[in-house]
Amino acid sequence: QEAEKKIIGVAIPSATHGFMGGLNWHAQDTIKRLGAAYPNLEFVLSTAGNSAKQVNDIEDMMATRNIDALVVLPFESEPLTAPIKAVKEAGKFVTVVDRGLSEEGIEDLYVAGDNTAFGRVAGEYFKANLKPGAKIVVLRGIPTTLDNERVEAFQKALDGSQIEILDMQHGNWNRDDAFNVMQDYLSKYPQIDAVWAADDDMAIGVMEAIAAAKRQDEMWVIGGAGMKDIVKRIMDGDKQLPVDVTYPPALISSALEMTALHFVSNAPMTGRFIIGSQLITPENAAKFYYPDSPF
Amino acid sequence: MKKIDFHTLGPLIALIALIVLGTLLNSAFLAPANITNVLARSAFIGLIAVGMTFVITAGGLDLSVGSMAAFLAGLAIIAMNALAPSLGVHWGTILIGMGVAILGGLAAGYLNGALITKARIEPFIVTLGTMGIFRSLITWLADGGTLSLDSGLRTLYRPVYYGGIGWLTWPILCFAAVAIAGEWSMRHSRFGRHVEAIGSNDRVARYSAIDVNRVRLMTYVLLGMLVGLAVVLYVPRLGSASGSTGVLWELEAIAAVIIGGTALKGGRGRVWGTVMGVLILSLIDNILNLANLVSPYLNGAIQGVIIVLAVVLQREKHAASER
Amino acid sequence: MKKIDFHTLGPLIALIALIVLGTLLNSAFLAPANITNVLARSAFIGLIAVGMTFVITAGGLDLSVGSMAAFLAGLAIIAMNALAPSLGVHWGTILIGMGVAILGGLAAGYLNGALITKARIEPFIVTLGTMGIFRSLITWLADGGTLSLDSGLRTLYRPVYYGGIGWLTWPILCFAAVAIAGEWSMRHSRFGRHVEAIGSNDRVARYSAIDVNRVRLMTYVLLGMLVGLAVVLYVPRLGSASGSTGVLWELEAIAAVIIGGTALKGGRGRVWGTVMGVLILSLIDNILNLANLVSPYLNGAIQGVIIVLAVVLQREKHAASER
Amino acid sequence: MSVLALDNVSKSFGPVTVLHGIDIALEPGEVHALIGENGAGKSTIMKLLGGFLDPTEGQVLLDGKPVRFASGPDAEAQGIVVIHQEFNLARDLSVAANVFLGREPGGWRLDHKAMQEATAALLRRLDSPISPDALVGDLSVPDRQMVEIAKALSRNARVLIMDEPSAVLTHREVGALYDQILRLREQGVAILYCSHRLDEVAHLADRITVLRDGRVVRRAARGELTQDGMASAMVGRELQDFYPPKGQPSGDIALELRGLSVPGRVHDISLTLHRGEVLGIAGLVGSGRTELAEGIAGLRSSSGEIRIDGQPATIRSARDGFAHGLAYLTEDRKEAGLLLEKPLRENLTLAALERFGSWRIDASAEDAALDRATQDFDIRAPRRDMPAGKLSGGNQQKLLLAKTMLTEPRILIIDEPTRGIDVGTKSQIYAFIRQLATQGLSVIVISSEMPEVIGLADRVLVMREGRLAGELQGAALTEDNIVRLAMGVGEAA
Ligand SMILES: Nc1ncnc2c1ncn2[C@@H]1O[C@H](COP(=O)(O)OP(=O)(O)OP(=O)(O)O)[C@@H](O)[C@H]1O
Ligand SMILES: Nc1ncnc2c1ncn2[C@@H]1O[C@H](COP(=O)(O)OP(=O)(O)OP(=O)(O)O)[C@@H](O)[C@H]1O
Ligand SMILES: [Mg+2]
Ligand SMILES: [Mg+2]
Repeated sequence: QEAEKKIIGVAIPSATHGFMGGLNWHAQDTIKRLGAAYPNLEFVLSTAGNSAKQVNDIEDMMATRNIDALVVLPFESEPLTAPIKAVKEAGKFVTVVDRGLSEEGIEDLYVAGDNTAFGRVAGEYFKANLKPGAKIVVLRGIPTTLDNERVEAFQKALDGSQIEILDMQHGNWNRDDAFNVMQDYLSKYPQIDAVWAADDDMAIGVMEAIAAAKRQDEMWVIGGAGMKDIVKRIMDGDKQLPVDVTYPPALISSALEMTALHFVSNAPMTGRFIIGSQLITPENAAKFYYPDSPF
Repeated sequence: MKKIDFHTLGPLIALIALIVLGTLLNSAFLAPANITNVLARSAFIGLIAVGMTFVITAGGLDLSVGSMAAFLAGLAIIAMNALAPSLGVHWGTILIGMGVAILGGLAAGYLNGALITKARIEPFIVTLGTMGIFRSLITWLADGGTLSLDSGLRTLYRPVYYGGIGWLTWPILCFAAVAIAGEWSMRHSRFGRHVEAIGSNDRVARYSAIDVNRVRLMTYVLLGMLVGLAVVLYVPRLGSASGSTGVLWELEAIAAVIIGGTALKGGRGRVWGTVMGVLILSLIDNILNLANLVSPYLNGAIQGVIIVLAVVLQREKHAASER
Repeated sequence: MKKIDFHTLGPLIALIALIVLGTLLNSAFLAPANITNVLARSAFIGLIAVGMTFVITAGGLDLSVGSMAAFLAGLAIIAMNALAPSLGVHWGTILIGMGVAILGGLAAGYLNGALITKARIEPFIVTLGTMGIFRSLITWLADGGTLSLDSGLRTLYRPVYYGGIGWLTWPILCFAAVAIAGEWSMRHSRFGRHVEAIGSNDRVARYSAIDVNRVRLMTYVLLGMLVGLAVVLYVPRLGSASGSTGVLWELEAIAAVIIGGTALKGGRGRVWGTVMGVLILSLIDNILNLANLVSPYLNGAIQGVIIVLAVVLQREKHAASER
Repeated sequence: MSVLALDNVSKSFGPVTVLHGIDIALEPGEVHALIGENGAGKSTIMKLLGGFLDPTEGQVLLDGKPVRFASGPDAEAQGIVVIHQEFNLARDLSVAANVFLGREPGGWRLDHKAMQEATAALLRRLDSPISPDALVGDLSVPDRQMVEIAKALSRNARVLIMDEPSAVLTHREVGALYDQILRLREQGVAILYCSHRLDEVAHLADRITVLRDGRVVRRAARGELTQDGMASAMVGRELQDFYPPKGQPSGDIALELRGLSVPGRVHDISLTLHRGEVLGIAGLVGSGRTELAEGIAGLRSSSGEIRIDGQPATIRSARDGFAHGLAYLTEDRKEAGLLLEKPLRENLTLAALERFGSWRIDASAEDAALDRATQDFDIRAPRRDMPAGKLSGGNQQKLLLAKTMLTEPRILIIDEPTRGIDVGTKSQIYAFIRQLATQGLSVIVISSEMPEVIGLADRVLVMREGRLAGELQGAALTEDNIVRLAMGVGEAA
């Protein structure tokens, strides 16, 4: 059967930190898989290091690649809203991933993680597992709206727990930066009971700094996202890393698959799909472990 | 303009080669829509790069332009949002926002220039410092997130980026006007002559009764104002500013200037060359989007190779004409 | 070393001022653990900045070092992981990894240097190009993610960063040794003399029977090898490399060199100054983390202000001694 | 047999041929002088001999055998050492480092002590007080020239080629230079010497080759040519009235200094300059003449009072100076005078751009100005769009003069005005300066050539160690008296 050729544009941020790296990998992997499965689908992938470049990419897809659908993980919400709206108005199928647009009802399909839950689940774990009066430090990501959402939710979850947040500095979702910040926390605070690293890459830097200071027994660390190395350590029952909070980079795969299905099946593929953040514990870790992913 | 400038021939050849490549890869490349897109988005870096040509020709450097653009965009948005309730969704409000961007750029450029000429600190250090400062300030103003323009104003303001005369949108017209004025000043005005003299040998310039500090300061002020103008065109495009706005624009602008044949050590300014350089850089991006060449991870590598090749092409010609 | 170099006095004063400030802000600042941390972290940029001092003194520039470091770290990890099954978890494997990093650095530096001296392209463009290329290659090698060293090897290799002689860990010792060797070469070796001569006036150097291209090439090769050495110390720290490793190291290294009093236009190399510059930059970060000064969003602004102030301090002294 | 020779050599730069069939041979133990007008091709011959250029036609003979030097350093390795007309020193390095650049003694570690001692010894031999540790960038122009000479002497030369080594030196340094030249001649070194000072040519040269427009027009042995004979051979016509008649300055005071000091260099100078006067300033190298001039012109910070036309004037920059109608022509033409990579036109008008249009620079007016300047100052440029740095040394100096004059100053301070300018043009320039003075311009001439100050100036001030040592006028204006004042041994009766 000679189906009509459909072109799907995919615009995502470039792999500048671990989570995005994982997302990039899943995107390419899924594209390869879907391309093989559905020969009438063609994918156009672009990655951008900032909003302006992403808007350029989307413009180019419209002007020169004649796409039928756009799957986009907006680098930032506000600046991308109007350009994506223009794509929609040109009659294309639009899937928005992870970061919502600042105007509702533009996209056909929305697939996202839940940043508020991401912060809340972590905060609740801290509240449940620390004594009142415990002291913690926080490493934040790159200053962005989603980082703000996560941190606010985290702080809200701690409300009334008498857990003291000693410090919150930016580790930029980067291992090296997190390592430096954690070293300085350790110099500065004689007592730290736990660390919210808010990202698995940062957690790795943090744990290294703690190990170098030989204070592994004093504190535990919670990262976030669900990186395979971290999941493995939870599976192995590492005391220092009791749990992790998911924010799966694989959500791009779901988005791509659903968009593809829109063209190859008759099932309606619109709506909102929120992939909640879950707590990975030693008990359930096995089901979050993907040894082949680079992330 | 009467004589052909041989140094801009190199970049021109590289540009033509890229256009041919683009056409071969995708027939939509030469479609008016694509050309408008590419030209319009070149305008931001283009305006900045024209100003940067003067700064570099005078022997200076400005690393702060990207952060400055983000900061000015933030300021303009804050100003417009603050005025919107009282003045209403109105062109007046937008004009004030534009004024804020351009005057802010003037002030920011003056700050850089004054630190360099009055406090006599290396331009690299001064602008590295202000780069950090502007970047931090916008992040702080936006509270780590994004500053967005009031949506009513946004709608009103939007045609400044997307509208124009036919396919010649305002950014394209602005860029063309500034490039022509820049080339003219570099070639035919006293200011341009003085800028080249200072970059060539500032001691000779001083002995020739040129007010070296003033001219140098003016190059930074001019660049600041052009950053402001770029912001005036940028805000209607995305309607927002954040800590990631304008990241690495400084590197792109400097690269465009140097690809265009202006020497980093100063003394020889080629505004036409800079325009070519800007277009070359934009086209590389555009062409990478035209075809699924390779893994997107390797885009940066291809970009790097093309930049070096573009300059090799130019240097070969150059060397050949020198013998 | 016998005479006091007046140009390094400025950065030294800035450094002392920062140390005093740090001590006042937090008593933990002078604790041995903190000092070890800061010095050890400085080592990567420090090694690179010492090499960069030679490149800049000879009138060159290298923007690719950060990407090169990431790329070399990736190569070394891939090599060690590949050899681990056959050679086993063994110092031999690690030595081969170290060799890969250093020889890779040599080759990468040679590539930069050859494009600059043989193809005669501006260093800015060449290294901007290779910066993109190396960065892309590591991202591609890591498949967008992170390359991690085999955990057995990791454990074995770890002491190279964390171990040492008492609080003098290996990175600190290495940095000190390279700084001393660098200062010595700049002052007392023919190579250093020729590097300064080339940066000062390359025609004069050529007329003095100095093989200008060879010396220039050597500065890039030296820098490449020092990047390799930095990687040898970096890999055992976190045992991984990714596309975000070494981002902006080039800017930090160049800034350290210039804060240290080496002129960007070349001709006058101050390795001690560079060491001060590196320490100043590390201390600023450390102090900002130790003191809860303001909103962390503003860290960059404070950093910028301190960098400019540090140089003002130095320029004032300098100017005073000139009158 | 000659050590080094050119055999029927021609040289072209692009379409322009600057040397036609030159034969010249240097003998051991002989000083061979090369003279000729500006742009005649002297420096080009020297560069050909020194391996810095390749002949277009003909060949270079070393010990009678044809050679082709790969580069200057290659020739130097064979004992051929060149002192270039243009300085060849790295500003950021010390004197000692420059002297030994490329041949540093020592094994792994440079032998700083040996370099310092050897440099100090060389400078002592030249009777120069420069410290081996000084940075070359901080030295005055004449001091840099002495370093050049020291550098050349430190090479073990079989052939020493000197391109106007004495152009900026005063008689004390020149004396030391002669001593060294004669010593080397004794040792059998072949010396090629180029100068526009015909008295020193007469004094030093065993043999003279005269060049005109790229051709050899005369060869002579010692004593065969008088100075006048040399001049007319060079120029191709008789020269008379070398110095114009002195003028009649008016009583009006154009410039007055009261207690002017430049910190550390010049102390408490008071002087007056009358309208229409040519005032000479003489002194030894390092006596502070340049600093004084730069202090007046606002190029160095100075204290004390400056009055122009009786009114106090504040001059903090060259720009302020120009606003008061005061212009200064620098002795450092390479680093402060001309933009070497820019074309003639842009150099000429740089200081006076306001005169060429308010908004748009009028390029045709500039071209006209260049036409006038090339004529007035006899600037010989093969092409008008060539960079100034490719002009011959003397023509660069003429361009610099033209550039300064274009600002139409009322008070003109010229530092070494005829540095490197040939005799024919010199008299033209003297006449020009005198003519300006007659028209009411006031001129200060700083010169190291004593005949020049004596012949040109109405009145001469002598400086010593940053202070005025005396004033000479009329019959008292003699070389002997200037030397005595400059050296501080008192004025003869
Ligand atoms: N690299 C070059 N390119 C073009 N023309 C040149 C170059 N070098 C020299 N010339 C020209 O060759 C001619 C001879 O120059 P040269 O420097 O030999 O003169 P000179 O006799 O040394 O004069 P002066 O007494 O003024 O120093 C001049 O007209 C000069 O402009
Ligand atoms: N910036 C400086 N730093 C250190 N020494 C300097 C500096 N400028 C000049 N000198 C020294 O000061 C002395 C005076 O130099 P100056 O140029 O005034 O001599 P002059 O009287 O003009 O004689 P001439 O013009 O023949 O050199 C010289 O020995 C010079 O080396
Ligand atoms: Mg000459
Ligand atoms: Mg002088």
